[in-house]
Amino acid sequence: MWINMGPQHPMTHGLWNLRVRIEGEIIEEVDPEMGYLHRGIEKISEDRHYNEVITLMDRTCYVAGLAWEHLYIIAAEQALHLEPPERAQYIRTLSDELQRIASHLMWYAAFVQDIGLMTPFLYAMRDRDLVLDLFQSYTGARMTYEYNRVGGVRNDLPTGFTDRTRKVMDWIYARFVDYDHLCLDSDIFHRRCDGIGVLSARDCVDWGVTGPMLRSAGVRRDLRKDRPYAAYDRVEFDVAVADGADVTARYLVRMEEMRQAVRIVRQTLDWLDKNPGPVLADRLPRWLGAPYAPVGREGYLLKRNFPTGRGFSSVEEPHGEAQAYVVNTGGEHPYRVKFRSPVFANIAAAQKYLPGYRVADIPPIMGSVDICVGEVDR
Amino acid sequence: MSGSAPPPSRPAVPVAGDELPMVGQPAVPFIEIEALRAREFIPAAKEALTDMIGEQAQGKLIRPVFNWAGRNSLFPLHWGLACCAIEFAAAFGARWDAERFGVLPRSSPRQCDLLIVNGTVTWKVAHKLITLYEQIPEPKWVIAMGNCATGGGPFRTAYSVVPGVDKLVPVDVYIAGCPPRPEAMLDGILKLESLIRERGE
Amino acid sequence: MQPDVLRERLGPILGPRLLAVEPFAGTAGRVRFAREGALELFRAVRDTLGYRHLAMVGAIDWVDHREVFYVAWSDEERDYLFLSTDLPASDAHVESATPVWPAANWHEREAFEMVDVRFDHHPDLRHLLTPDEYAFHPLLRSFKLHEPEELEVKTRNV
Amino acid sequence: MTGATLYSVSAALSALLLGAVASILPAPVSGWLTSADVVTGLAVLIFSAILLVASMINTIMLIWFERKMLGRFMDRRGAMHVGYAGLLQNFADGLKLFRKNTFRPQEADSLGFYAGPTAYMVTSMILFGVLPISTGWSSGALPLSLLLALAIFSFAPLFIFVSAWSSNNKYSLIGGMRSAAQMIAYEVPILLAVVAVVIVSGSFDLNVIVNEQQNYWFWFPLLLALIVFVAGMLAEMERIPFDLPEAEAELVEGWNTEYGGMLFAFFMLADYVRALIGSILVVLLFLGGWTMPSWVPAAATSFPLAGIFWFMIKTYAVFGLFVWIRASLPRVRTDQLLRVGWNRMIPLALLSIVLAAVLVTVRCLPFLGCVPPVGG
Repeated sequence: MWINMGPQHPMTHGLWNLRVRIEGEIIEEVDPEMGYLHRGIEKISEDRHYNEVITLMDRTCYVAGLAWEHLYIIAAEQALHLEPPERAQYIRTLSDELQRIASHLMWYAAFVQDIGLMTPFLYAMRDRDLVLDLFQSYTGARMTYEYNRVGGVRNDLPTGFTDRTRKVMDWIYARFVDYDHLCLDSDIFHRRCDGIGVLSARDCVDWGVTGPMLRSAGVRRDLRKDRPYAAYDRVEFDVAVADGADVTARYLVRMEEMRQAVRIVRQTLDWLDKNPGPVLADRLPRWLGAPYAPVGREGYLLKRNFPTGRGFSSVEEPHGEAQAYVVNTGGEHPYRVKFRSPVFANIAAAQKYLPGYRVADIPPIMGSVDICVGEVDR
Repeated sequence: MSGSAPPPSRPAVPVAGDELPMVGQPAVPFIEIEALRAREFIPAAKEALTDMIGEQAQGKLIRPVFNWAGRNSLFPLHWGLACCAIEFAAAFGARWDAERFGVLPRSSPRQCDLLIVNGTVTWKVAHKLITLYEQIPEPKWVIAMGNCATGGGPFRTAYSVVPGVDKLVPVDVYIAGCPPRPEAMLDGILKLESLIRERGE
Repeated sequence: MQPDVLRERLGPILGPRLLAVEPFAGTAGRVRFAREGALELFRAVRDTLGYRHLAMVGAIDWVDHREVFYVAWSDEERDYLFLSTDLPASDAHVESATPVWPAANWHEREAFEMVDVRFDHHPDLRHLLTPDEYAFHPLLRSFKLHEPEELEVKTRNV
Repeated sequence: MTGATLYSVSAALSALLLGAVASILPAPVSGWLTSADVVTGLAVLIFSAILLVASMINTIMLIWFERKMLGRFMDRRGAMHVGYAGLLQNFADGLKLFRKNTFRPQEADSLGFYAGPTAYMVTSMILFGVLPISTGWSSGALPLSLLLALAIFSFAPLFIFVSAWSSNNKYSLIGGMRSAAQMIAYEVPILLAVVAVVIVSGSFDLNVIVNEQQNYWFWFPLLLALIVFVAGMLAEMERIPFDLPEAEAELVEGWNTEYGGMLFAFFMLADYVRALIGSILVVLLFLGGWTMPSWVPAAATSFPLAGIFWFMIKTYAVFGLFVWIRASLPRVRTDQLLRVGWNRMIPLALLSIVLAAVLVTVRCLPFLGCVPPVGG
């Protein structure tokens, strides 16, 4: 019997359709159907200025907007041959890690609902709101920030931000214990999550699966360590790894990643306290525009001085490794922008890790994948 | 009856009250005719009953009570489309707690009153959205949450995006924002409540 | 791995089908190859050079020709490798990388619907993101975006 | 606790009403109206109406209680703005569902689609007539009221399955099948746990069972049976952690996916009626029913409605426990649920029967005193 789970289904956490063939309650075959949220971001980007694409990046992955801005910005800066100041690098690192906490809390909220826990959803949303308040205080928005700019970030951190952030981090770090109590101390949680959705390390590599799913299979791979960008080579942290490659292992990896993110945030805050400075490169080409200013008349006059180049970037966003490829053939608009989302590969591998389990296992397994359909469909 | 004569070869469809053929097999089984009669009786009886109760009583007593009930218990469909769905979820979180106003998301469209379109609607999902809207029993309302649902938002030029969900279903309340904050969503729901009160039904 | 090392190791396998190896910012290099040698190159890159992880497959429409690029990651080198091939716009097809990297499946489906590049021997080449009825390929340069009002008029005529 | 009972109150009310009506009517009619049969008949009607309204209001208050309590567990407030502290919220929900358009999917089976929820609702409501609430506040002293109650209680899977099957939806069907399997699996441990109570109290009559608990409540000596009974009741009521038939994550809304409007309200209400009945059964069998704790002063015990007061407090406390469980536990899987039911619950229930038999043989417990002779 084929059943359609989606596009309106409590399990999906987004807009996609999981077609499942079941025999009794056992899954025989799956066929994910994507594209319900395909907005043509790569096409729209071809008509946008380099800084205007950032707006689209927030909406590409709406739970990890700053990470996706960062992804695009690295590639765009490379394509335009620009170098951001060091303070901007640190602010981006800080933003990435705060975003990782917010995104993982959102994942936690959705995941516990999938296994029937209602209370932690509310707890996670409440703590996530604290992190979003921090975002709001320096970017002005809760979810769609438009904060990064080609050549730096839009504005510096407000006064008192670092102290406030430290307080929030202390609070959240203490809350992780409660989250673990609610899940790991429950026998039912282990009965539901242990040993399901197993995807071995070899299959992960074959199917391009990255991020917490890969690390839960025991592979110590993290772009922040292996191919450092921004200020990740100047902060200390450990790569969260777990064994088992099942839902519980992914849970453990994400919880540990949040703890490490708190650690990184504290280090960057210390650095930012000591090192004031510019956050935007001072010699930006005029046509790129200063932070709020649109491209002016001079910009068109300087057209023949446009640089050309290609930029490729790869960052460890909360869901896994994302890549961006920006082709600049000279002009105000990128010629072609291509993004690769980690969730894209993680869902494509569903035909490896779903069959053989029960229908009741689908929500925890797909919940442990941490799906953000916006970045899959783009 | 526009005056033109019915075509002569039209087969006679017997309805309740028509002369029934007495010999041979009746064209329609007897029980169905009885059912037809009963079906005709029910609206007539309803009409008589409505007259009996009178417009006054209905307008002053029954309708306000049901209106109060309807506007105070709006069950939205539990459906996340895009970015706004995250803020939709946040509105049910501890800080905003939309359940204070009796707003309780249900997963089945049959049990909902309210379709909150929280995100970009693409042409691929358009007919599914219409199906869901049609599955919600009357009376029902639609809130277009966010710029994408209102008019396409930043993606309005894209080839795959519906420029505004009001092209597909009738919308009662539009909420601006990209995405709207949870307060804005709650405000939209309260706006809808006052709208229901104003409309009277 | 430096570009000249890459050329040294891939040259014997591909021969003339290896067109060039150029340095590419932030990666090990960019290998340009002729499409006849696609599968051999993929196998060599995966098994000989150790780039086991396929990160992305994409295509670019250069109006006169189309470019298909592959990005692979090696755990040993800790670096990415770009592979790219140019296809004529009139006859854009290349061998599918699915037998070598299963991860290529969805990426190639996406490239097929977006840039109209056919992948031979692909197990399931259908549209991934857009509905099957869409006859156009959005990421071709010839496809222009409309203001929604124009689009509306267009759909009404249909 | 002597004096007014629910039946005597309604009989007096009936006689008063009929007398008033008869005084303005001519002789033959008034004579018939005041005859014993008619008075009794009207008294029964009034009795049922009072019972129905009281139980309905209690059920709706139970929903409010759950929503508020869940809200507190989750750091929020629950319903707030409809009535004082949201007290009228569920009335608004009910009226709204009453007004909604009722419809049937085209491919659904008409008879089953409408009969299922109705029968489910009716069989749940009948139980209120069987269970005693306090001395004199029951519909009748049935010698086998416990068995009757459990028999009616176990009708539910049939109707759930009928409505799930006839709504012609795959999710409903899976939910209905899960529901039937789960309820049947947990009937057995529930009945076995009840046997332990019956052995100790020596009767199937709920009144007698409660009276047996005058000295001490059964929860302490029969703790094992209580645990089995509560777990079984959770499965019967389909509440977390055993709410698989309506598991939201995978089965949309489970077996009531296709139901809307009033039929959905029937399901919702009947679910909470069953939750209330479950709590009442726990109170009656293990927590001493309307008997009061020994520290309550004697003056307070003779207050007319004291028994009902204590009964309701205990019932809501037991339901609060269910809500607490719901707020803090994840959901188990079908096979695990059934395995727990058949492999763990039944042996435990059998063990509790053995313990009860030992208790009856020994007759005396430390701290608690002696059990009265069987059948007393």
